[in-house]
Amino acid sequence: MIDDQFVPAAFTGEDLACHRGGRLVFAGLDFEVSPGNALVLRGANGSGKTTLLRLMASLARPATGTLFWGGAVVDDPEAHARRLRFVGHLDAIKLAQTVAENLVFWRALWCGPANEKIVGEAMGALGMAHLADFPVRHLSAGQRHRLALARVIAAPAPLWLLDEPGNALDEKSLAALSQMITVHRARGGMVIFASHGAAFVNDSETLDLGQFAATHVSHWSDDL
Amino acid sequence: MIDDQFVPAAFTGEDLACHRGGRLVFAGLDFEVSPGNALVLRGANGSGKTTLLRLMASLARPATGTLFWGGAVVDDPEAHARRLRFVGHLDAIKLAQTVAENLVFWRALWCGPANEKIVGEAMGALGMAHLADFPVRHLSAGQRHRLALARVIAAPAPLWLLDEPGNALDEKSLAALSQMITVHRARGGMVIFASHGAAFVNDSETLDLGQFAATHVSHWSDDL
Amino acid sequence: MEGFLEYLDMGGYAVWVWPAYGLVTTGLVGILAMTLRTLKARQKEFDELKSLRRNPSADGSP
Amino acid sequence: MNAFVILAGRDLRLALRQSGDSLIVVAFFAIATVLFPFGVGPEAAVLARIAVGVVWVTALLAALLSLDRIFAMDFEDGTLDQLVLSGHPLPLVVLAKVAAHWLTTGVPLILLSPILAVTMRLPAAGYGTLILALVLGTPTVSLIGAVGAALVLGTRRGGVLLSLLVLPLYVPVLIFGTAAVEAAIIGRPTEPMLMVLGGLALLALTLSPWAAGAALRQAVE
Amino acid sequence: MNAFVILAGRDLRLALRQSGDSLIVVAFFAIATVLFPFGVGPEAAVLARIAVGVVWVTALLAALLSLDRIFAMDFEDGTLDQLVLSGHPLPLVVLAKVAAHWLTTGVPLILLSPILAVTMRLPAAGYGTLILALVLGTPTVSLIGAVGAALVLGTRRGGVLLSLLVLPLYVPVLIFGTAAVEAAIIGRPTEPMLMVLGGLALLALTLSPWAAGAALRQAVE
Amino acid sequence: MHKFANPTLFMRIANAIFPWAAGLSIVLFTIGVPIALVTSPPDYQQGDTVRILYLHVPSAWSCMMVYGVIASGSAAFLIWRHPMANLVARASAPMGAVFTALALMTGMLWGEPMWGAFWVWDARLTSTLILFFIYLGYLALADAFEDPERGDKAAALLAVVGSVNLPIIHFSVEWWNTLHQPSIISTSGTSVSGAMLAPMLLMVGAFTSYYVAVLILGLRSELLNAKIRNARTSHAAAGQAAE
Ligand code: HEM
Ligand SMILES: Nc1ncnc2c1ncn2[C@@H]1O[C@H](COP(=O)(O)OP(=O)(O)OP(=O)(O)O)[C@@H](O)[C@H]1O
Ligand SMILES: Nc1ncnc2c1ncn2[C@@H]1O[C@H](COP(=O)(O)OP(=O)(O)OP(=O)(O)O)[C@@H](O)[C@H]1O
Ligand SMILES: [Mg+2]
Ligand SMILES: [Mg+2]
Repeated sequence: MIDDQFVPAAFTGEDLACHRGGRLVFAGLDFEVSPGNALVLRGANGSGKTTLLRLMASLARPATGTLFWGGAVVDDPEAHARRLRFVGHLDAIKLAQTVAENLVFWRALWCGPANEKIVGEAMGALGMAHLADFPVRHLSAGQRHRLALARVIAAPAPLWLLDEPGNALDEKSLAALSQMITVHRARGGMVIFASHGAAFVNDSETLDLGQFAATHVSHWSDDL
Repeated sequence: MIDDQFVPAAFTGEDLACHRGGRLVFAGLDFEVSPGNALVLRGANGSGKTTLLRLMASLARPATGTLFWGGAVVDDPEAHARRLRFVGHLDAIKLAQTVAENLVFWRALWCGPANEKIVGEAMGALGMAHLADFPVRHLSAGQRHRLALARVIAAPAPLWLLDEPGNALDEKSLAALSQMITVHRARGGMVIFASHGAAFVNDSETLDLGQFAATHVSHWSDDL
Repeated sequence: MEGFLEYLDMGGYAVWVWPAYGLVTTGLVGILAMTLRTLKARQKEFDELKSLRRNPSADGSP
Repeated sequence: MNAFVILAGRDLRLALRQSGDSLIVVAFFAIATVLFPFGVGPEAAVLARIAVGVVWVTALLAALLSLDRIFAMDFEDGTLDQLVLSGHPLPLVVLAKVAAHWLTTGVPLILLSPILAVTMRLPAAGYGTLILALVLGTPTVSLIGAVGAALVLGTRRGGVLLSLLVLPLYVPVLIFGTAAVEAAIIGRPTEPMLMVLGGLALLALTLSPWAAGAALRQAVE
Repeated sequence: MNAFVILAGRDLRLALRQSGDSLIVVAFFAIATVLFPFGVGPEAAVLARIAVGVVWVTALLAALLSLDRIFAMDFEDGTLDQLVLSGHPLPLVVLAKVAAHWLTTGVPLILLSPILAVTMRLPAAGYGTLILALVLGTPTVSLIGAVGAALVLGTRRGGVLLSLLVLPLYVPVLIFGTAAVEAAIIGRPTEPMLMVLGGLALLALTLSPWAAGAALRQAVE
Repeated sequence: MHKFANPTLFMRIANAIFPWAAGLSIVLFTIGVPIALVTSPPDYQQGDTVRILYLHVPSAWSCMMVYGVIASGSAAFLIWRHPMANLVARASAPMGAVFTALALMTGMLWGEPMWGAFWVWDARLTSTLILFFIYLGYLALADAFEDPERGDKAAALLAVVGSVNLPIIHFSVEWWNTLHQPSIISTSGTSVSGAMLAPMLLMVGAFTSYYVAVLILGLRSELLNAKIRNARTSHAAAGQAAE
């Protein structure tokens, strides 16, 4: 039912600030992504990339500031959730299921009837087609992460929020990731992702979270 | 008591093969590391890097083949364990403890009496000194991984086995990792680590696990 | 016939005696059948593997 | 509705295949009940006297055991984040998970209870009512437990808190559940108690999905 | 020896601070025992008759609840790998963890048991022996449980299996534990039963660290 | 192939025994069942229910004997790493569980007419019930791992731990039972009269030889399974080496 709701629109945030554990992680942060664009979040460990992504997914609420979708305030978390796919540090994978079962479940839950073909394509796009009937418990670290990424293809949505998507991936998988982002953007999709490593995406904007750090403790100045 | 047992010696393996879940992951694998050297394990996701590291740590037993330490067969897992530090995909960190408590515990368990100074140095080397009294629960992904790495410095041992040590690290932390490996090698220490990314270690040998793959199912040929 | 019926009645204890014999028969025959079935399946799989082995492609194996 | 089936279906399949949450409950229930005679002695009269109580109490404890994990596993592996992002109303998600929990723990408990009642020498007149009372009572147990389980997510003392929160709420179910069976044994009408059990179930059904849903949303924040 | 203190010390601190494993056990024990009067009715005579049994059975179940996690958490977060690599003999590691488990679950149980015995109307003559029997019996419970917990690591059905494996092995402890208290109540000598309990504890102490250590090593492989 | 030299010898002996065991079992059943069911007289006290005894005692005997086999096989596997010992244990377990279930069920079917209750907390009944739980635990554990080798080792450890415990459990339960003696009827006093002895011994022999015969079938099957696994992996390795 949601399958055809692939309606991208500009996604922006104004004056965002966020607390974690009683500490202000960042403040005064603005961002903007238009259909077809990509935004890379950069910043040292602990600078708040994960926090910001969860906030964009409406999993967390900002201390101050507002999110907008196509100019309208994002105020219904359920409606907002339907527009996005989030891949976090945690894989949300059940070890006892096979690769295909995991994908079919999320596809069905997010986009109504499970479509065999698209699930197969998603596995193919990340080089997992031959692992379809493998129990996830038997997968290596990188294979598990690829499964989490395949989910995003199996259940299309205009906005992708990916937390360090390149982690644990080998070269070919990185290329596949880059490719799937390109295809998504060509359709008008948007991607926001956190990354430390080399840029595997062309033509993206960068948001450095170091700039918005609310507390100015440098992790390094005093130690190295 | 073990603190001063920092006695490096050549670490080699001959004709190693390993099963996982009834499948042969690799076979006929030889390797050699001499004091002061580094060996990088490379290979696609699922090629057996993690498996090989666990085998080198004597956490797993090879299907065939033998490990040697200074020419002698490694047959006492407990004695072998005292020569090495292993950092795996899993952090072995208790979320309820603070950073310093975590380090002090492992230092005490592995090397006898906990030494405040060396623990402080270990945190400093990875830029975590200011986080000493932070509960681990409040750390970001990269900070947790750094804590796991700091453990290796807090409790010295001649052989380091690191599974994708660069994962989730920001640039400065990568530099710190590279620096800690250099220092370790200068003392005669040995490092074996798995990595997909850019080489952050100079002058290392590489072992490509793709060569020893026992099953020739290419993950890619039929899918991409 | 009378005698047979009386025999079947087991002195009034038919409800207990016959189910006991029935259960034991089921148990013993069941486990024999299961063993034979897996044995046959595995034999078949093994024979298939063996014929695969005779293929020239695997000739290089020791 | 569709999401309900998908979610409950997955939890059912997982329970059957993986964690054995349902089996643990049944095994626990069976073995716990079998342990009592060792504790109180084998005299039939004593056992019969306490049979209903033991079966009900162990059933509650067994359910509590598995409730602990109803959301916790999803919380720890990130699945809960994704469920919150599924775009479906959270009370529906809760209801689906509770349904799966009841099917995998409540139902096996109900099926096993007559056998255990035999070993505990429950008088024959009590069996029908025991089953009926369990059918009406166990959904309430799962529903109330889900609220507790959602509330304690991410707290450091999840398990304790859960038992502290939830067990007192189970007292009414326990009282009317045992009273119904005892009434049946001495031949008095059981309808009043069964009606109360049904009422409790309805109340729990209307309130607890909302409460649990709210608790889940704040757990992921 | 040093490693023993370090390991047990950490587990103790973690238990007190974090998971509330010890508190859940105590809470479970308390609530379960309190539920029984609701289940079997408040007659003092019946309660007194079953008091010992109920206290012992719930104590066993409560211990089982926390045993589930004694190695599982370490297994899941990679700590077990590091413990195996600590260079210390695994039986020592097991012993340290069991000691911590007993201190955080067995001891609170023992301390709580007289209070619960009051609510269950245990005759006064039984208190001293109840505590003594628990002191001798609960270490055996932790030791045997550790073997089971190590065996089920990495299985798909950890919890169920654990109860299935371990509860039958608890029967002797239960029998002699309750028998001792009952002997005390009717004024007969309790020493023989207590001696048996002590003997069981010694046997468990000598055998189970080795069995659990072997199980742990093959769990990380 | 040296790995299977030992199993080969083992299986040669087993295969030699098989026809004898199978034949003996068939003969004993064909003689024993008619005697048990038809020609033997009803007991003067228990009437025709005594015929259940001719099933009950052999089942009870077999379930204990089979546990003994499992425990020794597992110990041999753990100590000498003898693979066949493990296979013997693994193949015996399902049969042992079935024998235990049969002993319990026939015992219950006997108990109802004799004592008026399906279940009493008699010492022997209770120990048998616990033995049944231990069998279930063994089977469940052996099956619970993705990696078959881990299942073998864990189950073997459990069987050994169980064999240390079973005598203790049995002793405790017996003692517990005498403690509560006045209230229940004990089976241990039941005397076996001469007329009952013959069919009972015949049936015990029949059950035992049946077990041996089916065990050998099970061993063949387990061995094939091990060979298939081995062939799979070494085949893959050979394929790799050839390239
Ligand atoms: C669930 C119920 C029962 C179980 C689990 C059970 C279990 C056993 C066991 C383990 C044995 C030992 C076999 C041996 O020593 O080789 C046995 C033997 C025997 N049982 Fe049962 N039993 C049950 C019910 C009964 C009942 C109801 C009776 C009769 C009143 C009975 C009469 C006997 C007799 C006569 C023997 C063999 C003679 C002897 O060794 O004393 N059993 N049973
Ligand atoms: N527990 C397990 N049971 C069965 N098979 C496993 C298990 N763990 C890993 N495998 C299999 O063993 C192979 C090697 O896995 P391993 O984790 O060593 O790969 P890796 O090289 O470390 O990959 P990555 O780069 O993704 O971390 C994989 O193909 C995987 O499917
Ligand atoms: N659950 C939490 N409770 C309290 N503070 C937290 C929590 N999670 C994270 N923090 C704090 O919030 C800050 C931002 O964390 P976040 O995880 O967003 O960083 P990140 O930029 O994603 O880092 P990394 O690159 O290591 O993943 C960190 O300094 C961390 O200490
Ligand atoms: Mg992060
Ligand atoms: Mg790996």
